[in-house]
Amino acid sequence: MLDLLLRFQAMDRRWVFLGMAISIVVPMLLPFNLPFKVDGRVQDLYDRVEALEAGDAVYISADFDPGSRPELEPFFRTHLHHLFRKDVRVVMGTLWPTAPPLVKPILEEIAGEYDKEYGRDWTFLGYIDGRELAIKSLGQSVRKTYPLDDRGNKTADLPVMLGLDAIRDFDILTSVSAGFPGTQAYVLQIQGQYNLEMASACTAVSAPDYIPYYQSGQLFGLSGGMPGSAQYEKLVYADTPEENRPRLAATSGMNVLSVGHMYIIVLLFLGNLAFFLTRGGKED
Amino acid sequence: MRAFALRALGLLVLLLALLVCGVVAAQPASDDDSAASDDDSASDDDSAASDDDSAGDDDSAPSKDIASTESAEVDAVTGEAEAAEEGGAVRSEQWFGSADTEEGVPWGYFTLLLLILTTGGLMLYFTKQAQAGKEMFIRRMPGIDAIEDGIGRATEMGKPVLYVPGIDDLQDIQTIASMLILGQVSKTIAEYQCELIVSCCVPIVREVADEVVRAGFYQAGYPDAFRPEEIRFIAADQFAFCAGTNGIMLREKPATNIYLGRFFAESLILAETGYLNRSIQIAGTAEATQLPFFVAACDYTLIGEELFAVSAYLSRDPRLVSSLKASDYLKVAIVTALLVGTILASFGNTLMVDLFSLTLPGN
Amino acid sequence: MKRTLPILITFVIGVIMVGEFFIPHWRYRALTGELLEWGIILTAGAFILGLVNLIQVHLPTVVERGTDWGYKAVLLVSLAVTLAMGFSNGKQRLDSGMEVSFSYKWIFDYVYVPLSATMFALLAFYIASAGFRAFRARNAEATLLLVAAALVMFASVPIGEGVPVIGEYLVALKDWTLDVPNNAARRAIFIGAALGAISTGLRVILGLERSHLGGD
Amino acid sequence: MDLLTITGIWISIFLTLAILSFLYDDNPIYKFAEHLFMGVGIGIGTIEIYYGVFQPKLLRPLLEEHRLLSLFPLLLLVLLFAKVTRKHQDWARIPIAFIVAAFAGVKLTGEANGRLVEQVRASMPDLQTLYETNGWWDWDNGGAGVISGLVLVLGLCACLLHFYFSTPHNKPMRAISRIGILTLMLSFGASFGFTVMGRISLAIGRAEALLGLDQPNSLIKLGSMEVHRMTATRWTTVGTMLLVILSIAWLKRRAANSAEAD
Repeated sequence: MLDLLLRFQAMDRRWVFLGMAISIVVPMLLPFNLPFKVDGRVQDLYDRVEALEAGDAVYISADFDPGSRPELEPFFRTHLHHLFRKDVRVVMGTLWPTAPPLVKPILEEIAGEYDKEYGRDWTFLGYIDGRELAIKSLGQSVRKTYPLDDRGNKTADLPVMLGLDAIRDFDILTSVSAGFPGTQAYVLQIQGQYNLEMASACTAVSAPDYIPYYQSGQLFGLSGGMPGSAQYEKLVYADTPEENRPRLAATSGMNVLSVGHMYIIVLLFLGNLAFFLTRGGKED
Repeated sequence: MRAFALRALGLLVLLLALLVCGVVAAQPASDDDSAASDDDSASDDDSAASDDDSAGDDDSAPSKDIASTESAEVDAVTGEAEAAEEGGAVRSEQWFGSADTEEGVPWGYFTLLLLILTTGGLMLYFTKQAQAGKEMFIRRMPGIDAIEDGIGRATEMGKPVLYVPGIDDLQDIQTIASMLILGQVSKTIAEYQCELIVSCCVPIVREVADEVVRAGFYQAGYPDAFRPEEIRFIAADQFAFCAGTNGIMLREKPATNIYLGRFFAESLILAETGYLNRSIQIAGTAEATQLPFFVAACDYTLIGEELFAVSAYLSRDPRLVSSLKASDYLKVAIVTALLVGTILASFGNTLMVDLFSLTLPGN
Repeated sequence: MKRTLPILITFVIGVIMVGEFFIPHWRYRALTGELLEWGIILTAGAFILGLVNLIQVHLPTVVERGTDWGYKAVLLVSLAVTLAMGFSNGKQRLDSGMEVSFSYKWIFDYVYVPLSATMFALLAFYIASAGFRAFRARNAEATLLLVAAALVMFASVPIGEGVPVIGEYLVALKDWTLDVPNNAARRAIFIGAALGAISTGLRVILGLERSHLGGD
Repeated sequence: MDLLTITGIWISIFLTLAILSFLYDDNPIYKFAEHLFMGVGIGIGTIEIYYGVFQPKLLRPLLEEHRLLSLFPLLLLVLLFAKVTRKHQDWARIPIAFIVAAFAGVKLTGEANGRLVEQVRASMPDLQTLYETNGWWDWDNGGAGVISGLVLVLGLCACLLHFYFSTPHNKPMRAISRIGILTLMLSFGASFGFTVMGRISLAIGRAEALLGLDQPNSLIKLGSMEVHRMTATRWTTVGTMLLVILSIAWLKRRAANSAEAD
């Protein structure tokens, strides 16, 4: 037994890689569906968005790039569906240079599905550099930070911006954040200063880091990684019949994630088992 | 005299720049008679923040000037008010605190200002003390013993020590701390007559590491033992650097690996290779996402601030020592506030909570 | 002049920016707003400066056929092509339908997306391998860490949640770990980091830290 | 389906596999993909910076609105670019001082507010109310209750004191420090678990792309044939995989041969 384990450990690590690949691909080819619960952080996020009224305004900071797409794009898409379904005005900008070609087409596509008009119901303001400085500037005035939208129109002239200038004029600020600059920078720079109602969807890596902000009320909701996205999908599409739903990427990913996690846990366990069994004999 | 003239010239240029900027940028409102009287409180704040600085008095001048001149000029340009009025932007007339609390300033703003000023004051005080050569106590951390043991083991085995100073730029505070520790490590290594390999990801860090190690060997009295070719620049790219450093571990089999500095995703790959190599591994970083992997795969890990504390302990660099001391004092104050606050809150008294609140109670 | 003026600028701009937080008056905001604007333009300038540096470093290697010149040529050529397509597509570069011709969006969709997305997917494999071969419960601390990690991994996915009887308690324990000890530890790290940031920031503003201005 | 899109899909599969080939070993195809990644990434960054910052914030105000104030950032920018010359690079210190100071000022208040004052405020629980709502320990609410409230405050204090370096470690300090360390370890464990989750999610995304699961499985025209998109993608993946493996083998052999020849 121990021998086998040790031989296992001594083998080329590429076999472990192969095992990982198999535990991802197999559940993908043979899909199964296990139910999961929604945690309080995502529920709070959903409830607050649900409480919005038609005509309210939401600022989305879409700070992610293709590198974290599987974690955040499902949330992002579902959030847009949710907002447009509630007839909310959507204004979006980004602090990541590689984000616009990814996020703008998605916004355009989903706005199109709801027959929303550019400039009146939604707008994309484009990319702004300057990290914390840009965030501070958004706190003072969105119109000044983005004098022109992505299509070259004057931001101040857009009907969607009526009555909106500083970021606290928006009812909600959502930060879809894959790292820096993102949620943390927003929380530090302007959330406290203007007492903003802010929610965040972040990658799993940053989720434990942002939980204190949720606990302290700096964020009213938090969706972490693929499970967060899947839970949000579950809430938003609860009443939508199966055939009308778009593909729920995070929900279908959850089962694959299950198998992947189990694989890692088993590896951790076996590795440590070998460690403890050999430690007694090898002490010198 | 020359310095004074330059300073004056600089001030003049700045004053001019800020003046123009303030005048043109300000969107004039029709009624701002109250502005003039409020100006004082604004510049009060500026000079309060600069109280700690010796140059404070001549520098608070521009902001004072700008405030008063600005308001005078602004009255003259009244007329082209645009955009914002139908926008929600309510122009605040408040000179301190948050924009929408006309009823009063939340306590948090004062606490915040006080915290900043106290940190600055303590830091300057300790810097002075450190520069005057006063001994300041910093406790010796077990991490230092771990590093020395590691070097000892490498010496016994006749194998080299591998030192990786993270993959960030030289400006990063963690890289600076790592370089300071490297100075001490190289001295010990020279004394033990052991071998040292430094593997760098940034060219400029390699240059500095070269200097630091050279100085360490020199101080230990073995300048001839220093071999610059062992201070290596591997690759500027993260994964290429990682592959290159792994190569060093596999080929040259260092007995001890020391990873101190700022690490990202490569942390676990390095630590795994080192573990399989049966090296003693000592790690340290303030990068919270990478700490778990180091703790799980290394023999000793310096967590977060411990990295800075070790570098302050070893180098006695006044910058690090003073920062460390200042934050130590404030930590005690915060712990006290937390305990007192919890007790008070449990008895229904929200005094402490209000003191740290940036909104007025009830908002 | 070479040192005094930058130090002076650092001081004045730093103090004004600290004031931004405390002074909400619209006049003051007009001033800081303008300075922020300049800061944004300068950060963008710094990115372009990085680009120029990159070309300065790599172009000579390519011209002189130095080590790895082929890869560096790939870098420069792909950079040039992306820039050319970006500027020629102009404002329409992000519009839907652009990807059906060779364009900026085509490059993004079919070259950048797969590369960027795969880069960090590599780490899933490395974590598996390190988990098996290097992550050891060598002492009480590491044991606690690994147990907490296994708990979080297990209870965050449907398989763990669905375990009869104990599944529910495992989820509660996972939430507790995240909400209580994690919260306490993160806050301690935050507070330490904030204190460090305050003293570093003040040192920069007061001109005690001058490393960014280069050597003497 | 037009040729360009088909080429695009093939290229994206090829590049995905090229990066994944690093798992086998460092190899020329990976290096090629990596440099391509850097080049395209910087290119995209530059384009978006031009259209997001320079065009609306500098060129338009100067050229169209004749806003004189915008001459200042222009001047600072010119000074910044003095850095690339050997002779005048000292001038770049002025704009650098500006940026560094602006960031220092903004970060200072941000950190002090968001990570210090707000966090301290939120860490003083009202234990009495906690007891009334959740009791000592509430399984239905993720273990909320008085115990958790105490663990939060005392754990936080212990962690803070663990990072207190100005006193020797006597017995009580060692005990406090130990509690701090254990709290930190629980937190790092959570981090570990979530990082694994994130990395696997990314791998899932790539696997979906390689298996053609990320797009609707519609019928597509390939020349005269009509096939399901998913089938086409999967065959392409398999074919490309073979191609990558063969070319790596060939390149390695060539490198080994030339090394022998030296």
